[in-house]
Amino acid sequence: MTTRTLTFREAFNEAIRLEMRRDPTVILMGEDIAGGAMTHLEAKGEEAWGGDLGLTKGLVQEFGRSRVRDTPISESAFIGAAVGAASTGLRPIAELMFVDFFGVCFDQIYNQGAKLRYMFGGKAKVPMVVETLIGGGFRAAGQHSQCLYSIFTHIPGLKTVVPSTPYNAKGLMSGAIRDDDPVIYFVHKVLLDTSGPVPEDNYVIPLGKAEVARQGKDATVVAIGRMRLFALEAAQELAKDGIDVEVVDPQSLSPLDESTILESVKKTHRLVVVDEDNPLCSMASEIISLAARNAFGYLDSAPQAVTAPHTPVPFSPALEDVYIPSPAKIVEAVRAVLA
Amino acid sequence: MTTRTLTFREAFNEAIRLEMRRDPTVILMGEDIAGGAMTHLEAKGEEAWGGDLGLTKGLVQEFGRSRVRDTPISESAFIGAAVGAASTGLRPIAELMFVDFFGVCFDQIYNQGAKLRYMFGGKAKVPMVVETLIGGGFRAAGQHSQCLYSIFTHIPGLKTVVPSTPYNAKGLMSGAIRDDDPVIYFVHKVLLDTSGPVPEDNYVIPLGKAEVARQGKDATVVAIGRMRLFALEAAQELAKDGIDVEVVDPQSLSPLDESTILESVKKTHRLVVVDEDNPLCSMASEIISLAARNAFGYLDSAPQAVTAPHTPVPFSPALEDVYIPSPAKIVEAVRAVLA
Amino acid sequence: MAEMTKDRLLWIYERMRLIREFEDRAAQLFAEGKIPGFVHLYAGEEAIGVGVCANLTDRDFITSTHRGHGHCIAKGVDPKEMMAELYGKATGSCHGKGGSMHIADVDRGMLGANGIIGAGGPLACGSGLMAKIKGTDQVTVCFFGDGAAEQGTMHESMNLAAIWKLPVVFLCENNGYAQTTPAHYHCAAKDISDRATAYNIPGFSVDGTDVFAVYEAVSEAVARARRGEGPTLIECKGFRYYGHFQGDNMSYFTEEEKAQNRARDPIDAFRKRVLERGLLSEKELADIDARAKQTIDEAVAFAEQSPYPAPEAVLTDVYVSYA
Amino acid sequence: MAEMTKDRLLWIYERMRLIREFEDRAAQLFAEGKIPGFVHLYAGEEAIGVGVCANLTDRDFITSTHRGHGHCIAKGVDPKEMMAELYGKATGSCHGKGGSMHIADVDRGMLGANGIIGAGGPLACGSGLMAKIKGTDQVTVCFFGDGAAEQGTMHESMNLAAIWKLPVVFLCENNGYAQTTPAHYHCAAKDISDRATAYNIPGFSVDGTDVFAVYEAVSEAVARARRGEGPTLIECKGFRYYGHFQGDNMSYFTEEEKAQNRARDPIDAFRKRVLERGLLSEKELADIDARAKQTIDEAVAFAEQSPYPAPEAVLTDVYVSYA
Ligand SMILES: Cc1ncc(C[n+]2csc(CCOP(=O)(O)OP(=O)(O)O)c2C)c(N)n1
Ligand SMILES: Cc1ncc(C[n+]2csc(CCOP(=O)(O)OP(=O)(O)O)c2C)c(N)n1
Ligand SMILES: [Mg+2]
Ligand SMILES: [Mg+2]
Repeated sequence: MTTRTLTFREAFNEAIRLEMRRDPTVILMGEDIAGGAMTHLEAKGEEAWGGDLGLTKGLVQEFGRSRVRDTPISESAFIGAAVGAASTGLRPIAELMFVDFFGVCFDQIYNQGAKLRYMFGGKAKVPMVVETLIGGGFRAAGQHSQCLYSIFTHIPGLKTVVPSTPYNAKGLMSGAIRDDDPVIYFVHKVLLDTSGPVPEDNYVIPLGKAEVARQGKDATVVAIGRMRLFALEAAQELAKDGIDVEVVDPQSLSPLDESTILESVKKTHRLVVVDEDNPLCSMASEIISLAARNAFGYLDSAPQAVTAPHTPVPFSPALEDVYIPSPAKIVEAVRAVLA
Repeated sequence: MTTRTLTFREAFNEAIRLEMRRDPTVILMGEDIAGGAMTHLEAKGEEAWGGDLGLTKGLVQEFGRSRVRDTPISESAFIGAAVGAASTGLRPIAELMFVDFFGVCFDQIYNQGAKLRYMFGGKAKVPMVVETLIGGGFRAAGQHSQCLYSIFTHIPGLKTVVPSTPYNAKGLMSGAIRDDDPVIYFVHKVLLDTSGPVPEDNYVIPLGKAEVARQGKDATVVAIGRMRLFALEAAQELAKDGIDVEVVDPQSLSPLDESTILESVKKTHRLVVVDEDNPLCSMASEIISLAARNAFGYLDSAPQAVTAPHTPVPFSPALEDVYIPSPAKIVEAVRAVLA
Repeated sequence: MAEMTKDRLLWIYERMRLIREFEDRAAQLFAEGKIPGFVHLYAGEEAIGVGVCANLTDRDFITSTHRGHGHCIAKGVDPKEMMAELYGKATGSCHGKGGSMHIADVDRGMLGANGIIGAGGPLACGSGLMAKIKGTDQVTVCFFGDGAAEQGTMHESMNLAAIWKLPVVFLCENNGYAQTTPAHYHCAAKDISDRATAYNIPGFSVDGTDVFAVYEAVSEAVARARRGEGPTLIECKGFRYYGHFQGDNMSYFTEEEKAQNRARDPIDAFRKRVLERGLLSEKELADIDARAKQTIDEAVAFAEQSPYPAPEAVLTDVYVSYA
Repeated sequence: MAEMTKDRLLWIYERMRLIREFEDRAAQLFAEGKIPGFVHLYAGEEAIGVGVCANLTDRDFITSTHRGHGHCIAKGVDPKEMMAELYGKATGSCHGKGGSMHIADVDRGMLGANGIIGAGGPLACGSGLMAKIKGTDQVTVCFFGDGAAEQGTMHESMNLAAIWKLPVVFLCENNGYAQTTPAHYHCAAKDISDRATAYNIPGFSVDGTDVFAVYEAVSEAVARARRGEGPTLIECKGFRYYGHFQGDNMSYFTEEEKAQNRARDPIDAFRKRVLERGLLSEKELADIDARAKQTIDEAVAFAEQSPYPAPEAVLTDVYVSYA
């Protein structure tokens, strides 16, 4: 299979394109993903933006306005419509522009999409994907920079994936679209312009599989989404001092690949979890609790969490740069678990 | 001070009544809390229900329809109105009938109420209380039986309290109403008819203070809300075998009284956390992570979590009784951490 | 009503009687402590659910509410499975996992009772969107209450259905109350159907105790939906006999009001009309009464005799697969 | 407009010029990379914010949107602090923690720009409720866009304000687009003001480029609110000159449309009118132009020279107290 270098944005877009070609029941809905009703643009075979950050660019031209739909600013209505359509025969993808907006529509995701199957005694299936932007770094302030995936992971009936590279962005999206359960797919804004090798053909990364991004023997660093990149930077830094870090990227948070994480901890006996989300009831706490409950005897030191503080995301670059976990803080934490 | 035996419901109601007498800026809003616009009832000095489970009974008669308001089924509007009123000079209490409904109005709680102060650089104050029903046991099924307090605890800017007895129900409500930050007050349905001693006068239990509900030396059981009662039952059971359990009730989840929990763990060297909420990214995981990070050297065995499974709440009594953590499961977990 | 066949008249009467019988029995069983949880009864509103569903095929969809028993029976869900579900038995429509507030039968187009007010609006847009994209002629009726009309989801759903011309009928069951709160308090609009103006769609109010009026209004709206012309908002004004849920003392009802309601009984009204016009005979109606009673007797017996789900069932049906 | 004093005319012109100057400068500074984040400019809509706030005192409230600079200036927020906030400096309105989307000045009744569409509706009900319960005569104006009109919160808020007769004016700024999506696509209603029918309140649409028309419509609505008669819905139809946010290529605007917009410039229209009628002189207007430019020059200098917040500031202002 030929492999090219693509940006994360291109890889994400390609996965949706290939799945929409493969399966006519896959549709896409969201705000400004198709460019309104702009006849002058349609005439030119263009859309306005293809989504705020261009994730869906070009899809309306190939698949048309029936399968690729602009929505009003009515997240409850169109995400709920995705649930209703999924339980009656389509495989909708709904774009929740920024995850920060989940507060206006969460009922349709967590009480409807996530629970219909269980409440109906298994007599419904809700194959849908909600893809949404997360994370800081854009100076977008408190209501456009959150992660919040811990909240979705808390909910039984939802699956959650957090890609970190162009390669897994594509494979996890194909996996999410083909999955028969509702999947929330979290895209970190800052990753969109990162690039890497991506095979041309349509491949699937199964949900629930972690990736060991770097083999190491001295300490395990579990790093989610963009934090994987920072963890790898930190590992390089530490390698200079002969400290050999293993970096595990969960890729899916629910289901979580517990065995890969636990095996690594049992091998290295030290654990640091890096999570850009706020700390309380977070994925970081979940993974540390997982290790404490299931690998207690293997741990040689107290695990450490490197997370954002328990505060909203500040606007000022001077503050946001302090807010987001950094390679330096990861280095510090690894040294601490090794001390 | 004279002390009477009151039900949890009465104690809760009394706290609001005393605070509304004390401070004319305290108001109350919610669905069916005052009895609609029922002139024939008003004539009789009655309201219809005083809230679905009677929590606010009698308040409209004493304080009138201006300060005690029925709302339409518009949670975003009236909880958001509480935020707006709080930031302009009132101290509103809003009843979110069941916490399960937070999905239709969470934005006003978590992006507005919780963040205004921070986003405005400290130039706003949002003194409000959202009181809401949680928990299983009523055969109310998947959309009327959840706990979800871990989600609110995750959010910076919110405070969360989970009372467990008539005594702390009253004191924590007074504390919540006088607090200058937004407080979410979670009431477990099944506790409403439990009774206990409650002082007549108006007292405050400060947020952020845990209570050691039972002193013990062999193992620490941290139990939230209704689970405190089950933990005490389990402790009695274990005492028969000479196992001396310490039961810690956090009372507040955010702020969490970390030192009381850690001191107990450092004393007993064993930890079980009991939480009726779902397990992933839960308070149970948070508290286990807290101990693993800060009392690692003191732990003699792997901590255990006793929680609901990662499933929605089932309707059938035959299933719900299996779903909810039980004293028996707590006993089992304590034996496990002592094994 | 001229064009209504006798079979349809018989079907309508049977469904209304089945609902009434089911609900009266459920009230009893709840009082006896045999049915747990929150139970919201439909008695008094039979003409709405039945008048609506008389216009639908098995392939059409409905989204329902917390007060869903009547919608289920009108849409053809098996009363046996329904009653077993109320008991929390393994043989129930949802194998005991959902209970009264979540009875569903997706294969029969019943997309579920719902515990969340206003949640059916978006779901109805979804089945409507499916039909539109696949090019089928399936219509979805979204039942919602007067109280639900104040929930933001209903506003968003009616606007979305209107701009996308989705084959959806928004059917507001205005029984005068949201729990204890009267519609004239919680709703600013004169008539809830006035809100059609906000979406530039047809909207009208009809007598929800007159099954013929409901039937006619809905048949027009369903035809419009099938023609691809988009949604309609219909408000049916009626009442409920029982409390909001079982256990409600109903102190907010005046005696006058209760008397007025009894005088407007939708089943009595139907009987009077078909007998006066000689469309059905006393005997035909009596046979249906007997059959309905027997069906519900059997449903209760079935529920009583059915086993509870096995404890392990707590863990199943959360996901199709969970690696 | 007859009854408008000269001082008011001068105030209106000055505010409109200040907004235009602020926005044009912000656009430049963003292009130069000096202002980070999402910046939504108000240029073209000056007549709305200013025509509205000309009816308000410092004690009245407004809730704003993501496009809030114009509302802030019209309500009297200091442009220095605003510009410093856009830079993320410690001297900003929010000490650099909020940025463009969260500028607020609660003491001056500006309850905050808001990053969440439709979030201002409920907040406006809240300040309105406070005024009603405390018995003050304070009015709240809730600004929201055409796109926000499709958010459930606006429906809930208008209904709540109507049944409680809250002193709130719902002011829809219909600039024709929600990001790239035209109002004629996302909105089913003919006019957004038609939605007043849904709440049985007065509603009308006015030309949002005519500050006098906006002023008059709002003064009537504010008077009604102060009389305790409840809310009004006013739709102001206008346009924006810049893209949705800075960086937007605006490919969805046709050249014709841009030309039409330029021909409707609200500031030019005001100048033409007051000069024709001899209400203000070229000199008076020129003085204001100069002052406005100077004020913004000073604001930029202030922002440039101000320090960034100290790193520790990340942790403060989350709670009043956190034991
Ligand atoms: C979002 C939400 N808010 C509140 C409730 C609690 N609740 C259940 S039924 C009900 C009243 C519904 O009134 P209406 O829509 O008129 O239906 P009716 O009961 O009259 O059939 C309320 C407030 C809920 N289930 N969901
Ligand atoms: C709940 C929510 N959904 C989506 C967005 C993203 N968003 C920001 S501005 C905007 C368009 C708003 O349009 P309109 O209300 O007309 O205001 P305008 O930008 O035209 O002033 C959208 C969709 C948001 N901020 N909040
Ligand atoms: Mg009703
Ligand atoms: Mg707009």
